[in-house]
Amino acid sequence: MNFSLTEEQQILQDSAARLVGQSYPFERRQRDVSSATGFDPELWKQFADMGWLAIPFREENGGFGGEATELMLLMEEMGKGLVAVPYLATVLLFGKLVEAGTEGPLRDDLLTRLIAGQLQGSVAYMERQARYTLNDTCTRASQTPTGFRLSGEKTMAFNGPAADKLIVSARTEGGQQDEWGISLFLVDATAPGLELTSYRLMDGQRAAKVLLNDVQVKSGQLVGQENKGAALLQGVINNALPGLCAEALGLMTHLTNTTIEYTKVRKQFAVPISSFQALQHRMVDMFTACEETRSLVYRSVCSADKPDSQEHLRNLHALKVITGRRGKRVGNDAIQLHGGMGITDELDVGHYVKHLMVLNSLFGDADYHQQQLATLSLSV
Amino acid sequence: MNFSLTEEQQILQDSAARLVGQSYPFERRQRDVSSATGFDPELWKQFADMGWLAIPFREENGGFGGEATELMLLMEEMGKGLVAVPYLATVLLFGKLVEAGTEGPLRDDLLTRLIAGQLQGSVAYMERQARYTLNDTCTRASQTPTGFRLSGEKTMAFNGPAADKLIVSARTEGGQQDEWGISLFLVDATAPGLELTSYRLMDGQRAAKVLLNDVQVKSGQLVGQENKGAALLQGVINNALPGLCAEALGLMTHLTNTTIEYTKVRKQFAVPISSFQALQHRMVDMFTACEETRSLVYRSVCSADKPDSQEHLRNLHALKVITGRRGKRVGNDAIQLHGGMGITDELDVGHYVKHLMVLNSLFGDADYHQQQLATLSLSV
Amino acid sequence: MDITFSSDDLKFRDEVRLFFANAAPEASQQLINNPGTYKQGVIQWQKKLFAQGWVAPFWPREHGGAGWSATQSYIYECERVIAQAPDVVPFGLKMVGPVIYTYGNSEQKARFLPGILNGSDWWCQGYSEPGAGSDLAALKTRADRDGDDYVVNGSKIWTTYAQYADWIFCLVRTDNSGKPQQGITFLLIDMKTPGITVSPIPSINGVDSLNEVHFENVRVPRSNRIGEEGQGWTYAKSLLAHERTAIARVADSKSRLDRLRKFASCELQGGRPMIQDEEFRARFTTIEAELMALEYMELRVLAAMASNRSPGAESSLLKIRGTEIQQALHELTIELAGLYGCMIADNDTSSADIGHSFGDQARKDFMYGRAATIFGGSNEIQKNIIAKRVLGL
Amino acid sequence: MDITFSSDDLKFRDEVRLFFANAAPEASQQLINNPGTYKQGVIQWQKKLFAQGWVAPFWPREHGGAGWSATQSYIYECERVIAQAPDVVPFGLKMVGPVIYTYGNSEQKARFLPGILNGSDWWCQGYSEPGAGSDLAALKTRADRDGDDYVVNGSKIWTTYAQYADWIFCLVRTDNSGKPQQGITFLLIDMKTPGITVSPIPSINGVDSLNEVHFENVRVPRSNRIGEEGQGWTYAKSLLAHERTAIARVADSKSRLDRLRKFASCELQGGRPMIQDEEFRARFTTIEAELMALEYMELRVLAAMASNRSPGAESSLLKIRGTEIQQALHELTIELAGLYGCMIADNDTSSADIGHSFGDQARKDFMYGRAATIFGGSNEIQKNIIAKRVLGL
Repeated sequence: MNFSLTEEQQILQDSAARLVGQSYPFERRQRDVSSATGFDPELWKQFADMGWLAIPFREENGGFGGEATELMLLMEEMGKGLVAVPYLATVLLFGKLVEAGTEGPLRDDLLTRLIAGQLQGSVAYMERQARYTLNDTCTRASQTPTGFRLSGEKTMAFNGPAADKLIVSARTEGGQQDEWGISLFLVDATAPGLELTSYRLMDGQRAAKVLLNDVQVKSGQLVGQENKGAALLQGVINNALPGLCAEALGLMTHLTNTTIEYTKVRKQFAVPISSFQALQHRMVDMFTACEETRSLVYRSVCSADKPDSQEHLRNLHALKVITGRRGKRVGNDAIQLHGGMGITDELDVGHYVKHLMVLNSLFGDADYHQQQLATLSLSV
Repeated sequence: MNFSLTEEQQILQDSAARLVGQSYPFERRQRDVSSATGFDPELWKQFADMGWLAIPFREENGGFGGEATELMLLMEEMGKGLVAVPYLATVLLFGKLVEAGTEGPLRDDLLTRLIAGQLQGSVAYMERQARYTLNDTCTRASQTPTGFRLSGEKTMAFNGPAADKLIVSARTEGGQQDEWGISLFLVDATAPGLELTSYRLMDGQRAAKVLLNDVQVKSGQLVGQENKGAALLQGVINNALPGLCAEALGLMTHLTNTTIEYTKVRKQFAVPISSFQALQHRMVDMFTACEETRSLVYRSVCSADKPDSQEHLRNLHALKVITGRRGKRVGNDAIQLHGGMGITDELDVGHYVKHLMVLNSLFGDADYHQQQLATLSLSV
Repeated sequence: MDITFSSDDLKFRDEVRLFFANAAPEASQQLINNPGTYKQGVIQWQKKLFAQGWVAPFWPREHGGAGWSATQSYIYECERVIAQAPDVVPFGLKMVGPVIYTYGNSEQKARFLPGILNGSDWWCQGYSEPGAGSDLAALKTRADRDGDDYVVNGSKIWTTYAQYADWIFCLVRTDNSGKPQQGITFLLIDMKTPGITVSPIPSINGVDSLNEVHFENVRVPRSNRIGEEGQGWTYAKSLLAHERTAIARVADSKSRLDRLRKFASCELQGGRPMIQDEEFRARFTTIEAELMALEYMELRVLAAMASNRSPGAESSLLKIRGTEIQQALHELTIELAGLYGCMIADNDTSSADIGHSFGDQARKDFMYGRAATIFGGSNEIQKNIIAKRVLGL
Repeated sequence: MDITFSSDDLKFRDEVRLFFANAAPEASQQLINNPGTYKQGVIQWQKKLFAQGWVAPFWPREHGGAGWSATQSYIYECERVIAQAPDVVPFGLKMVGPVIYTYGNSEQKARFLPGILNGSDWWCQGYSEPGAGSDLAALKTRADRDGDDYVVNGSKIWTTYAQYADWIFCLVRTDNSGKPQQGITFLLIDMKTPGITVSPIPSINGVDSLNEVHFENVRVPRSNRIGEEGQGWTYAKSLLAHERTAIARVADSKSRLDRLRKFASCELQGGRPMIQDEEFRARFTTIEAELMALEYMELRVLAAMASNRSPGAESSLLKIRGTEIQQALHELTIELAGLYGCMIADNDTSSADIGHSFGDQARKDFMYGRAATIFGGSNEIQKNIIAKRVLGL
């Protein structure tokens, strides 16, 4: 049993913390998210230079061969600094799908450019009627002599506006709710028939609604095996969850610390409000929430080497449940304890809360994952 | 809109409060519940003399014609004093079933004796496998030339050990879960084939497991119409719920007040613990819980004149939900704020909590009623 | 103990229904929903209520009140929810109006009450100050006597819709010598007076409704002072209970609960409407039961007020539970919207473009709704009040 | 970062499994479940552990400890839950033992440690006093020097199983002049000493485990004093963190969760097992997820302790969450039992007579379980500790 870091991991953590602490003030972040793509390409280049875009890829693919621990360390620091980069969309979703679902020169080319920071990706899987279910897919891919023709509508493709390439899920077989029959396709952002409506999310990042009007793809653009796209996508999402929750933990940690500091300087009735016991206990609850979340992040990281085990799946569901529930409470309490200042746009608090809310509803919220957990734990 | 009391209601409330406040110290209560029947026959006689046993019956049946308000007033005071009498079992369940389900000389005889305090009753409807569902009934009533023969087992007949007569539910038709086909029968406590195992509940009251081995009943002992017993019983239970929850409210009110008083005298770190803000806020929550419960008791009392309306049923479910949830929290907090003293048998706190727990699981707990409420409010 | 409606009550209910059927509240509500036409919608609706004589149900008849009973107010609110009609904006009608008719002189009543009633004057509230928050009595904005005027210097914060206001009612400090609650004076200030500047405070829901109002040597005639100098705290305090009662917003929550039920019937997951999702049902009915309790808590307070008993600390209770329920509703609504609760509809893209009907509004409501437990005296302060005044702790 | 088991760990796991398979823990557990044979069961089981060398895993090897790594302790606890084997009683092994081997002199170690290990001495804890509660330092029990003895007068309260105890370890006041924490001395007192009386405190679960212990001119040889006079607070405090860590009882809660799952498979409602009831599932999985977090919080503390870092305020965290989870489990279990959670099985009627298997035990656990958030320093006190020591508030 070992919860300490290797020297290399320690270095990664330190350098990520340094970037956040020294060259990424809140004002810069606000400027970044107000840009057209919602992030600063310079910062993305810096991520590439630091080797952070390579972390989750296998060494034979030019990656760092990093495991869950490295990802956790990086993403927790990104959370602490509220760093606005499309790491999840481009690296963890698009990149990992490319790695798992393509091969040969195509994979080499895409991953090389991606790791060098020269390729942005997006995965368009969500449909309006699906809510958090992955399988509920109406978009159709009909066979053509040379490949497929895609038609349908995807609602929220993260990083869609900046993406050079998208991976789109569509049904090649099966009924609307079936796991079987969903396939993934690599589509160029400029492909004829592809129409993107770009919009902002509450945390400043950009997403796109994607309309597919008879978009033609070649059979070589199939990502993974035909009809087996849902499982592939689910695996990649599961792989991203510990990192995603580590980022949420970083946000929660910042919110807790900033609230503690604020209450020490904020005076009411002639004393710092940190002296009120009711508020002290609320902050203890916030701290406890962070510790619980951290424990489950560690737990999922420790079982990540058995990605298909029941035990790991249980850990992931529990992690999403606790991160979701506790994150919500930490966010609400952080605003409440900042009083009127908490609801201003000026302070960073509200922005941390909003990003936390986005992370917690990504890939299913706490209620959703709790029901999944029940299915695993309480089968009759 | 009127939440004030008539002069007569005020008198009833005052006299009930007087009994509790003056002649029913906690020591007497403890002595009463340690007796074989769990209550003092003298006190029951006093209830009869005060006319309280007559409250819920119609005037033509020798009753007081009291409505939900009178019952609420009496039972809230009983709760405040933790009065141990089988009012629910004998008057509200057995008595009201007799009034609604029998007629002529039988009804006159039974109700006259009951109102005079000379008859104890019990209703045996619960079965082991049923949990909170009323319809789940295995006990059989088979037709005989002169009536019925009852066979089966009932698990928890309140006041069973003291009862002169019992009303037993049994299936004359239908499958185990059907509402249709359940009938109610009046059975003498000394009837051959009837076997009672008496035991205590955590709040000191007595219940009995009832074994029926071919108990013979005449057709005249049918209470209500054949096969329609479940609806009759449900109606009588619904009728008792506002009073039951008013009693719970009385318990909660006492627990809240006694906790407030205790924290004012109890010192730690050289100050009364009532000066700690975290505890103050907990007590505000307790007080709020009482006010919420009171509001829903009033709400159910106000709609009690339309007993079969959806609105009234919604009110009853909401009342059980809130009384159950808030009662639990008030009980837990009362113990917690009394510290070690709270878990001693010597203080009244634990005893109030235990009676509250019994009331809150009677006729379905908060979770059960919440699901019923959902069925009414959220049909598709 | 009953809430049975008398035949007069039932007649009144018909009257209310008729009014709502004719008054086209949805048109005003649509204007109100859009920040650009918000003020117009509010005034339009208020003028209809004024014409009907219903704009200030709780005011005494002699000042233009409707003289409704508690039951009539309850009926009106129930029908208002059904008709999805707007509530009035509280600053004039529920806050400063009662102060003026209770503590103002006859000249002040004649001058200010008509504009409050007919909606021609928009009022805002100048209580909170930067750094003071729920500790109202710590206010520092100074009013110094100079001839027949006060000269006001300082800042007020969290001033809702100050950008629209014709008048502001302010608590200002006229004396520093005693306890913080002493030496506070209640002034009515014309927002057009030189020296007043309003700076908007961008808030986390992306809508600008809050402001900071700065006073630099603002001259206010002494005739705009309510009551005695130094007694402003007393006047304001007597009104806070009313404000808190209003903050509970029971009717609004009932209406939200209805809408939430409808949303959940249409929002699918795995092909099944979310209204069938067990976790949703549990959360919905928890709120529903609590709101049913709150409604009767409010009725009990209304009944007490109708018997001329002032709502005391019970109003703190209403404020706490009311705002908690509002937030639970906001939370469940935004979570029902799933990831669509995170989207922003703006000038470039409408909700319809993105493809979700209530996600954007759910987000705005959720974010701004965080203020409910902070403003009007934070819920923590309300608990302190109950602990002290009701429980004697 | 991993919890991968080494091949040595796996060998150890096999060893543990073999031990449990042979040691018949269920026999001891049955004795423990019955108040009449409780002590016998505890000692029987402890002797088996002692014979195996596993009675005090955390003690240093030179004092008879097993010298386990954190991983080994974790493995042992996991297997213990699976085998449904009892935990040891903490007073000797987890509380006074470490004080004696850390602060006692060699004579005291030789005299007391063997009896603690082999189970021949039953210890109880004399910290709390009537009226002091979680404010430990307010203790008043007096120990006055008289020749080579202390003469002890006063009372201790909430003394668990004092009726069985051979020895009591006490905090007593030897000096009143300084701060309350000063002037406290740590004494070991033979329960057979004249002047000691034990009065049981009937508790709300109907089982007598708590007592008040009275001291009237009880003579205690000075050689029974641990460390310096007046330094008792320091010795006791260093141990409280261990006590709190133990109070979390993660393994016990895991075992309860398993049993609860089984109960829910058999408990029906409307013909359907309660394990399918959506509200039950939601409550169960909430506890499950929280317990999964708690388990890793404990592992992190264990790992820190294995690196010879003392569990600091984290132990307060474990105590808070551990006891809250215990109570949530008790609550869900008694509520699963429905009305049967209200019944009492006693000499006249067994659970089998009444017809429900776990209701009576669920009630006892629930009621006594209320103490978990009160004793060992109430959870409110633990929050104060974290606020001050960790958050710097």
